[in-house]
Amino acid sequence: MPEKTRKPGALSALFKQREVGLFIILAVLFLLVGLRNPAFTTGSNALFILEDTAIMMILALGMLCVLLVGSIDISIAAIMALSTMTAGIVMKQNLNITEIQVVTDGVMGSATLRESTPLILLVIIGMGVGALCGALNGLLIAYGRVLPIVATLGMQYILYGVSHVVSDGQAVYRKDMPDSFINLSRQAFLGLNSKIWFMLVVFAVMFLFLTYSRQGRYLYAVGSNRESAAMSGIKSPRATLIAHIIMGMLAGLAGLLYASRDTKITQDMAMGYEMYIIASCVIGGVSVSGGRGKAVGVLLGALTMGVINNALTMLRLTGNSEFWKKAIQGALILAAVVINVIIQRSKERRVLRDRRI
Amino acid sequence: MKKQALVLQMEGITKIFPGIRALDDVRLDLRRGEIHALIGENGAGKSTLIKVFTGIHQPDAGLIRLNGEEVEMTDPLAARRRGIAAIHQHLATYPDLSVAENIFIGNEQTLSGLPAISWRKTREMAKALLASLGSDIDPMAEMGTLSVAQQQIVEIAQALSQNAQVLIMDEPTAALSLRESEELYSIAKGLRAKGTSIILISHRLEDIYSLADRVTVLRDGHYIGTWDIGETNTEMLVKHMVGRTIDQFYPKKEAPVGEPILKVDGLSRTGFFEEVSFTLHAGEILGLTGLVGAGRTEVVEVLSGVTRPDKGHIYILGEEKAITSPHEALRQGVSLLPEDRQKQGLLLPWSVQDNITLPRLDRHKKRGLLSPGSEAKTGKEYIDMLNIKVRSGQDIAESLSGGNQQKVVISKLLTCGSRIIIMDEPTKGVDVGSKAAIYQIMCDLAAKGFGILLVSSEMPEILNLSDRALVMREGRISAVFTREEMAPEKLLKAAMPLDKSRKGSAEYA
Amino acid sequence: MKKTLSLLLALVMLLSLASVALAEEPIQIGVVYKQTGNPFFEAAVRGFEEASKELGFEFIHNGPADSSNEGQIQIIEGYIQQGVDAIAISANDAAGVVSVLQSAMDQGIKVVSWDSKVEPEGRILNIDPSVAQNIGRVQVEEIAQQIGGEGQIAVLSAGATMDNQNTWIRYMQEELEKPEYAKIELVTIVYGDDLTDKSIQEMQGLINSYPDLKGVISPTTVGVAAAAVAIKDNGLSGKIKLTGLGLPSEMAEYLKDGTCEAMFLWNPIDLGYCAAYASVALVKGEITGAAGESFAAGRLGDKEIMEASDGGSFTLVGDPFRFTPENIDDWKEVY
Amino acid sequence: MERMISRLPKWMRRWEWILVILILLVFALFSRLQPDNYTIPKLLNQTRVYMVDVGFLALGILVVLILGDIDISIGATAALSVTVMAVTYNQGNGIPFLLAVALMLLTGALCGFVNGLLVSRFPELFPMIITLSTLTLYRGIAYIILKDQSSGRFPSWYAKDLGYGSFRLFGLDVPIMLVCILAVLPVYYIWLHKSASGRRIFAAGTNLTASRYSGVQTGRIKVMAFTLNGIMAAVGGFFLTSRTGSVKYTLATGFEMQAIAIAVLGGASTSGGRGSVIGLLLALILMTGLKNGLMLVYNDAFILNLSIGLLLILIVLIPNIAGRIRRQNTVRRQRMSLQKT
Repeated sequence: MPEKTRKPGALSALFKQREVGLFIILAVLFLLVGLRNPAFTTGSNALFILEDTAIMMILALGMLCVLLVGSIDISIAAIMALSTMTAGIVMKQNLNITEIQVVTDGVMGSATLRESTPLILLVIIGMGVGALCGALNGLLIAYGRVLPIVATLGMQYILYGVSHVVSDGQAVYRKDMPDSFINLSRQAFLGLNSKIWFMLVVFAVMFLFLTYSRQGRYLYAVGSNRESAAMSGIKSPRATLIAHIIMGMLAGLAGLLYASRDTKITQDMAMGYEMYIIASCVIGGVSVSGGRGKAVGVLLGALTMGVINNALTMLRLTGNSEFWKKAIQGALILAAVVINVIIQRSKERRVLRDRRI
Repeated sequence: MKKQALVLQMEGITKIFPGIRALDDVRLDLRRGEIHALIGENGAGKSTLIKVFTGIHQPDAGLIRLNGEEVEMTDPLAARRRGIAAIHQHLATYPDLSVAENIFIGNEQTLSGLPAISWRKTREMAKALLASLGSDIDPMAEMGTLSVAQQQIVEIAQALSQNAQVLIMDEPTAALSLRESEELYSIAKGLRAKGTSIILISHRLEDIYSLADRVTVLRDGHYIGTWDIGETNTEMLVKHMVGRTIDQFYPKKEAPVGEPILKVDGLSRTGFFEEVSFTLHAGEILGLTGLVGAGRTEVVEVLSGVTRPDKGHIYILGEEKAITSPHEALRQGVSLLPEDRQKQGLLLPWSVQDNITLPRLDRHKKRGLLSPGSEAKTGKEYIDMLNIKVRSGQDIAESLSGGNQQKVVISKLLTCGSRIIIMDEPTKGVDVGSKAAIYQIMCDLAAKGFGILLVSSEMPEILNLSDRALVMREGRISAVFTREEMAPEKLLKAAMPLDKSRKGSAEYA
Repeated sequence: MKKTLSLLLALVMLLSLASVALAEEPIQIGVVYKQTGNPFFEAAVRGFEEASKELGFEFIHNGPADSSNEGQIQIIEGYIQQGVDAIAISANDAAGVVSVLQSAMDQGIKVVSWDSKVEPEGRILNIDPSVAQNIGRVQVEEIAQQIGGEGQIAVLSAGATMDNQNTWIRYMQEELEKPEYAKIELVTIVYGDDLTDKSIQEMQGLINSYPDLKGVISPTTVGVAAAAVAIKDNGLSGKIKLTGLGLPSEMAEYLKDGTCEAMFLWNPIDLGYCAAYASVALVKGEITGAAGESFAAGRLGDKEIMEASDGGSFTLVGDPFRFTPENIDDWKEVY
Repeated sequence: MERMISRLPKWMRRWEWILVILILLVFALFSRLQPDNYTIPKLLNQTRVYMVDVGFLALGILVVLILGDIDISIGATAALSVTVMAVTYNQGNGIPFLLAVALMLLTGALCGFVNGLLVSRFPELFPMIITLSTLTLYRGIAYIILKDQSSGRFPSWYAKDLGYGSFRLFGLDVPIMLVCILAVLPVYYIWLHKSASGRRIFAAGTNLTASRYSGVQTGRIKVMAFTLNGIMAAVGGFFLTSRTGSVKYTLATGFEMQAIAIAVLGGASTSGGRGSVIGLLLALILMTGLKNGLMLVYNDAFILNLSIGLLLILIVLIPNIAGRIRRQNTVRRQRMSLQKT
């Protein structure tokens, strides 16, 4: 229908964009916390928040695919644990440490050089295992017709169990990691931390995939209307499978970054993370019934979650007020989600008003 | 004419759905460069036949020959690759995607040499296609925000974009204005001239006479016959479709129209309908017709409390009532037979009996608990009354044929004993036998002093059953006819959108 | 359905009839720790192994996956069911396991708590790694010495609900009251919930919001390691001093590169070893667990049982050991 | 045969037979492996650990699942409710315990009510998201109330007799709390499967629109179901606390997933319209047998989870495959009859 009738004014047109709602929420958050603790609003902290949220964003982009096809995955934390643990064991076994003599400003000193499986191989292992787990989820859901929540809940139990078995209850520590892996999340390039770069690359790829590739569009199509998809011969099970595989791969990648940051791999790593990822997607305007959601929105949603988390640590709560954190967090998430829905509804109402019968 | 090569032959096509035989030994042959009309009552199997042909359903028996060679339509893509395009009756669109994408999904326009989709190309080609249909829909608009008519046009554009050798049009004009219909039909003629073969399914016999070369009639999933259009006349076709002549088919309604029981005044729902006013009397069957998307269904949804109006008043038996929910509506004595019985009318996995008793469960309480005995009794009562064909009340609704399912929904309606009964497309997808039965029930109810609001796009129904008929156009009531005034062309004229309004819809915004 | 149930019960009875128990068995100890896959407790288990070789008792060990109180109760109930002679537990919730342990004691099972105590009503004896007061004191002394006696410090704790954490912190605050620490300001206490990433976040929060922060005490193995990561990543090694209770295996790196000059921990192996000896002594009836008694704890020599501040009785393994870049290599492979 | 299976109640029974068989297998297996410890009396005693508190939570979530919704805040609800109970009883000087219990139930109801309201008001929001945020919120409030303290010191009939006491029935020691839940089950069964409101819940879960069109007050039912769910969560917390003897804000963390798993094992579907109290009871028995057995044999928390995950998926996967085969058979039979004619 003619655009002109839908755009009474540039301003309201701007406000039709769901992302704007998020910007407002974010701005308000920054302001409030900034009042309490100026350090919160400094550029360095902003950068830290971005760095801290990058992993969440990568996962959220994967979850976007899954939600687009009308599925869901609550096993991602377990996938992270298993895939990272597998990579961790490999690096641990192939690790060899060599003491080398280095001269630092005239003084003879010794430094340890730690080498192991090439980083690229570790990344491939991690993402591979992740993809495998994702594929398993996808098969169960798409072809086994197991409801996503049940399937991934079961998988969550299983994967944690498996990661416990493969690790034999042992954690992987900094001392077991090669320098290359430790630095994976610590290199900086053009002043930006590698995690941020990883996130940007994933974002770019996902954006192109979802906007310009057939398969990408089919994710939207399947989620938007399964029957139509069937009529035009789009195979929805395949789309579901692909979405879950992507989710798995990204979970593997995110897990590696996560482990590199913590310089520690435990079998119960990132337990409970999945919920915050799903929440960030919903805040980012992804419809859990499928077919709706933008990569950009998801990033903003994750950022909102990140800001909420960071705000809580920056609120300088001490003593008893420490105990308020959890409640505040819950309230903030609820507020963010609900406000977004309300914005969305007013948008739809506007569309209806302009709709010709 | 006779010697023309056959593009398509379908023989002995049989399709089984759990419980029913939707198609039984149906045949159809299509010549190159002909427009072949496929007609029959609702539920005769036309759409199923098309779905078999386009690979959405696999036939349980029979074979399909395309240009002489036997083919298997394993899936929609296979059909598409063989140059078969279809405009399906039920819009197969993606509400969340853009118009342009809806048109080209499945055969995306890629950047030359790259696997990447070119949105510019997609957009421009879409615009051109829509223009050729005389439409100014914005290719970038979100499908979900379009009106039904506009979505229909997009569907057509989607089918045309595949420049196929066989084009199937299943009720393509159901929601179109006169001008748009003409546009479409001239395009169809053009395609025929170029040698494209077209299967046209339409309720409007006049359209068929103006377009088709031959006509094939189906009834209850059976093949009745194929004729050159010249050999036929309306009465004969209707007779073949219905299986008997009209006057036997529609019961004579002899109920006196009594006092007003439902009065609607200036009812409006933003984006759906405006300023709707009418009165329904006891013992009256009030017809409500109009094109698909004209707002009929939305009006009855408001009356039955499914949605809330933005403006207007509803008076039941003289006093104003606020109908806040279907529950409230039932309490006020307003019952609705919804349009989509599968999604809105029935709990498909439930037994017939449990479906029937659901609306008035309280009646079957004994000491606070449900009494299976009384439920079974009620179930049996209605199964017999409407002779619903089931082995027992325990059969699950899903396994019933369309007609019997509809009878179950009607039973639900009757258990409520409301005085005001709204029936939205009561005979949609229903076999002829049940159809007659349903008409009979309606007349009996009217005779008992119930007021019936009959929403239907089936002209004959309106003409033969209703005491008065309201016609809706673009969300407003465009005309009211008494039984004497009613005539097909009058109704059609009142239903057809005024074409100026189709252009840039500013005045409607 | 009822029929099925009774049928099922009957069948299980049949199967269970076959089983006739008894015959003289060696002492069996059920070991419960806070969480599976935590190296500190794996080290402690090694202590039990060592003791079991010397004393010839059997032991089973387990901990919940999620360091939850409910998980520990399930395990304890399982041990009771298996008829262990003693239960040695490091509790996630000092009060939360009291009831179940009482019911265990009613059935004659001896209960010893170690590392992280159980309330007196729920235990016979508590094996304290060392006096809570000392644990608090040494860390304050250490950080004071490292930052040169003045400046802002902060505490990165595990959970706000963790009993031993809070006692230690309380003692730290007491210690800081002393005049010689007048110039030291404890700006805040933050909680990382013993999750590495949350601890890192909290530490980063400290760094960002307290620019003049001089030192950090983290009396938890997870926290101190996380703090080290954050400090190192911000290139503040040496600028923000760090001490606390840490695992040599996890902290060796940071001690060597100067992120953490010195940290403390008692020897988990000795802890388990001592707990094992105490349990056996209780089972054998050599001691009742009353204050004033003492028992032989193998290579640790005789251990005296004392009156605990919480009214129960306890015994000490030894003061926390101070790990420095010099001695860390001897320990980093041990635990 | 087809007809029998295709009918809803029979369908339910199919579920329960699968479970019964599984139970028999599990019990047979472990009583072989652990003849001394895996015995009726000892298992009965273990039911306190595995059947009661989670059982009540599962009963609550069952109704929500039948509606096609989900609630992951029940663990937090339980924690908050018993927190209120403990604090009012311990700090509120001289408040009778039963009053504190009443307040607990009220709190549970309130938590559930809030969830229900939000879920029915914001259908475009996934219930999981709503209840995720209320989860954090409720636990947060419990945290604010209790801080780092744990609150105990309950009357001994509660902390001792209810928590660890047992009746002597047919020469067996039957835990009192087991008797409690077994007493509730029939009532619950009758209400859910035999009463009008129960039927309406199934209706709403099977097809919300159609039920609404049939005059079922779906919105009200949702709120009601969530409220009930909250109450059951509180009750679950009540029995859990009787075993722990004290309350911390972390109480019942992660119980929501256990409860959901039990309900699903018992034949509930997260897409709504399905679920059975008998199935749930059997699922509880199965879980008790399995978890306890694994605890005895492997004594490892993660192995336990692993096998439960497998069980969960298989038990949902198998009927799906069976169902597909059955559907194919139906059509094939029709084809045969077609060839005959």
